[in-house]
Amino acid sequence: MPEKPVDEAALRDEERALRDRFPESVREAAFEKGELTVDVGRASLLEILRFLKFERGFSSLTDIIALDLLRSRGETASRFVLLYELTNFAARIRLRLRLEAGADESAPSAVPVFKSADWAEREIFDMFGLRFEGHPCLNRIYLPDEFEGHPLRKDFPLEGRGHGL
Amino acid sequence: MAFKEIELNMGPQHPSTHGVLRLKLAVDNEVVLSVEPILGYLHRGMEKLWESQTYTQIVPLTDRLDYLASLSNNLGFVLAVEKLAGVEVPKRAQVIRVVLAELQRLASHLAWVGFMANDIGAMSILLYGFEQREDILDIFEEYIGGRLTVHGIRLGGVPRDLDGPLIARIKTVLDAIPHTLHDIQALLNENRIWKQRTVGVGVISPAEAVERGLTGPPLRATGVARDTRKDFPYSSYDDFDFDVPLGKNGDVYDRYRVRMEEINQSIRLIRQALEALPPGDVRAKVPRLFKVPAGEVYHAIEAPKGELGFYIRSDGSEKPDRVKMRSPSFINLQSLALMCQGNLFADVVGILGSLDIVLGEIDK
Amino acid sequence: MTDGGSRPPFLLTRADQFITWAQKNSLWPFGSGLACCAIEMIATAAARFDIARFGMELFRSSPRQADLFIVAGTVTNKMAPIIRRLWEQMADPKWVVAMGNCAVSGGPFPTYSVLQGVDKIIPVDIYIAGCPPTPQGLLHGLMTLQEKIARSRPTQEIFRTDARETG
Amino acid sequence: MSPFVADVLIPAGKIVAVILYPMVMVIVMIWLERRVVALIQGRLGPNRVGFQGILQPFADAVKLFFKEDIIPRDADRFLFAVAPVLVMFSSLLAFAFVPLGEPIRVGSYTLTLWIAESPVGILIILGLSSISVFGVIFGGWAANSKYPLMGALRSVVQVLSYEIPVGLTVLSVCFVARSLDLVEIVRRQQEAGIWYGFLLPVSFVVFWISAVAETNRAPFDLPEAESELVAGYHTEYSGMKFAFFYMGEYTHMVLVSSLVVILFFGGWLPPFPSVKALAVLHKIPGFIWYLIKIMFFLYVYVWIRATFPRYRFDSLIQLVWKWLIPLALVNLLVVAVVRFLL
Repeated sequence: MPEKPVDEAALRDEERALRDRFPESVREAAFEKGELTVDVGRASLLEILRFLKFERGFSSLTDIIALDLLRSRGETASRFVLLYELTNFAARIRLRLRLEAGADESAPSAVPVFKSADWAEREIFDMFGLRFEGHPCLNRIYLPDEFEGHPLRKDFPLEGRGHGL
Repeated sequence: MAFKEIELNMGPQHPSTHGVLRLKLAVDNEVVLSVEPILGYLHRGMEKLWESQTYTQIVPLTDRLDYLASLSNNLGFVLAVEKLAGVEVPKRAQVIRVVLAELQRLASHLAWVGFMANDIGAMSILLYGFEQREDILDIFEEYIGGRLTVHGIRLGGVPRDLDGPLIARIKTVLDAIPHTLHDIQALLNENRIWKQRTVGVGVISPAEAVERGLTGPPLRATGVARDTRKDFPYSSYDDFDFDVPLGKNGDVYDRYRVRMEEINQSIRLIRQALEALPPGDVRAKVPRLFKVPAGEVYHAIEAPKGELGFYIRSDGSEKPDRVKMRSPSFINLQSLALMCQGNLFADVVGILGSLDIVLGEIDK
Repeated sequence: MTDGGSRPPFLLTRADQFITWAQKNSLWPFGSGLACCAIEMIATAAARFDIARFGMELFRSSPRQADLFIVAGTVTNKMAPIIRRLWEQMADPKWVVAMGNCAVSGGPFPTYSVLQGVDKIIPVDIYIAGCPPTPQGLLHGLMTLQEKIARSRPTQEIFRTDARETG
Repeated sequence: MSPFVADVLIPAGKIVAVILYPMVMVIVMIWLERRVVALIQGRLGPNRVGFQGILQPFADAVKLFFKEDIIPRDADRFLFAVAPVLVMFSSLLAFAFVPLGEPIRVGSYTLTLWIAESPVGILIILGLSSISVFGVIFGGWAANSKYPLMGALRSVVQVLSYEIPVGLTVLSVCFVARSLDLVEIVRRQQEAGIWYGFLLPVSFVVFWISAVAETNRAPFDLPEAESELVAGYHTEYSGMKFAFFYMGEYTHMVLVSSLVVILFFGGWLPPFPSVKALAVLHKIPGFIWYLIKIMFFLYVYVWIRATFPRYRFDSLIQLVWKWLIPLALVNLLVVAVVRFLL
């Protein structure tokens, strides 16, 4: 229910700029419900984030979201997906980058580009068990260190595995 | 003095960590060397729980996130679901939502100034703020029955229309708030002790604030004009005329002034909204077992604490596949360590208070 | 209290009345907020409801000086050992009020990280339902606690005139 | 009057009275504080126990008496036990030197309203009240815990710093009165026809601010700053030991208020002691005037507490070293020169 028509042209511009700059890394781009999601390769994630931040005005990394696609993909090695929500406040547009965490369940840390990624990545490590290479201090943020398992994985039961008292 | 560096543990049970936050401090003769927040003492597994609930069931659970502003949580979640499902909300409901969300902002800020002043040692302000807040909670109670966890915004609209007596009551409360605000500001604004404790304390530069994802009043206190209500208008906020108060120095005092001015702006907004209530229904037809079409969406609103975003991914069933909340307190708290460095131990309490954190939405 | 046995001596009964009168009128709560209910607890202490009328406004921040532990909010597994420790730090006689559904039974959070009721780790005197309970609800719970204290026999702790010894 | 009555009974009675009088004042003060703060905050305050809640402090005291007495395992047991006693009795002992009024003639016997009169009474009182800081540091140190230790350290720095302006301003009063005897100081105010508070306003203001700071009360209540240090130096104390700290603080407040009244507001003298038209005020016993004045200053204590935020430690120390001490010194110099010339 977007009250204001989203500036689709502006988003398409961003997509084009990304494709021009990173022809190999940018794969698909989906425009849905007024939001643009761009699939990127992990090798150039930091480059893309830097490009968006310093040259395209996406000054804020609003959030990092992890998904466990166990239900649709099954027990494959690459069931985790990371989404990076970026906001350009000057142009008033949002952009979402989509990154496959891959078989080794890890991703490059975005902290060198956006300091706000720090706790968001720790949270994903805690909840999903994905590792971020280059993160300054990757440890559990919510659960105690001795907790076993990662609750937001789809195969983790809601009531836990009896690690309580 | 006898000791050099000592390590102090503040919390998780400490009078002024606003809940069960734990801070690990390294202190050298009362000067703070480092602060490390340790979270998770209120981690309730909300996001996991939501995956097993229907959309309708999740709305009351969002009340328990930022429990000082439950209606804002409702609004954020409901708007995201509606965006995903393409529900058209009647105009009257949109305006009533503005009224409710702004009343909630008033309540949240009034409680905040009380907690903040209490942390700095001015205990009466807490009572004045809470007394005024009670009047707002009375409106919620009359509207839908809840005081704290209101559940006053539902999928597709609002549960009840605003009727004449209730509107009159809201207007009476709106008339009273500026008096309370004046009392509070008379006690604090030019108070020398208050200024000593807040001016130039916990400073963060605009660049650092943006870099660390700060939102809400702490960001606006640095002079960066960002307000989701203006930048990405929702629920017909763009129909109304209001200002975004800004600070200059990004210190605790400016955060206080920004919030106080926001109270005035919210009053202005509610008055306009009450005048401009369009006729019509207050709720679109939404089935109780609401099957949301598959897809993903991110929607953010301006909660009293900052940008509150919900990412929802649906697989087409009546339960979401994943809900991720961007809680403003969580992201704002990241900047605490930077703000505290080099300040005195006594100021940690004030700086923490000035961020307006609620553990419910930090730990989720 | 005495089941079928002899009644406690008159003097001890008077002493009991005197001590419980003081105890029930001077319940200093431990200022411990955990979650949503803490806000309602503060609202109860604020001007509208004013817990001070019962002499309970002295929220102690040190557990040593408190008599009453209002467990106001969700107790998580991570927090549970701390709650237990704080309770152990309190000086006897002490009372515990489980405020809100979370503290009573885990409330709406049957999840991996939430303790399903604070009575699993500490003994609870009064349970108050609600999510969160209104200030009126909390006050009612506290007044019920006062009645419970008035029925207690503290001198029996000292002199053991009760049949409890055998039982 | 038999020697037994004059030498044993009356002094014994006076000793009991001098212990009871501050105690009653403390209990009234605790009740008053809770009610007045409540009124300022738009609440009611304790009103259930006894008439208007007047029995509330008794209930608290009885309850604390029956509380378990916890000594932390790692604490220094002796100092831990001694500390609250020091705090309580140092200020209680000082009351032996606080006169309550002019001597009363009962037949041939002159009943003095003080236990001990000393030509250097004010010095003894200041000395005794300083002992309480030892109680605070013993308590904070003996508990073997971080927050109490920080509270105790703050308290020592604060109390020692604020003793200096207190001493300097008291000295200025003594210069004017040419006496260190409290009874004498009041009599001189009667002779002068003006309370010294109006004659030496700077001394009074500096003394009052420093005295509030010395009693660790808001806005200078840093040693027990709740939002920072949990409960400060008495965090680990429970039961009667805590009650001693609690009551010691209030006893100290009553003592300081008595001193302010004696030094600056004419003790038991009625207002305008030299104005003939107001001679009717002399009909009211001096002791009543004295109590009214003390209550006024106790009320100011509460009023300040309910109004102001708390100082931060560095600005607290700056206040005393950069403002109060220089001000007190200059004031003393001016008073001394003027007194010498007159």
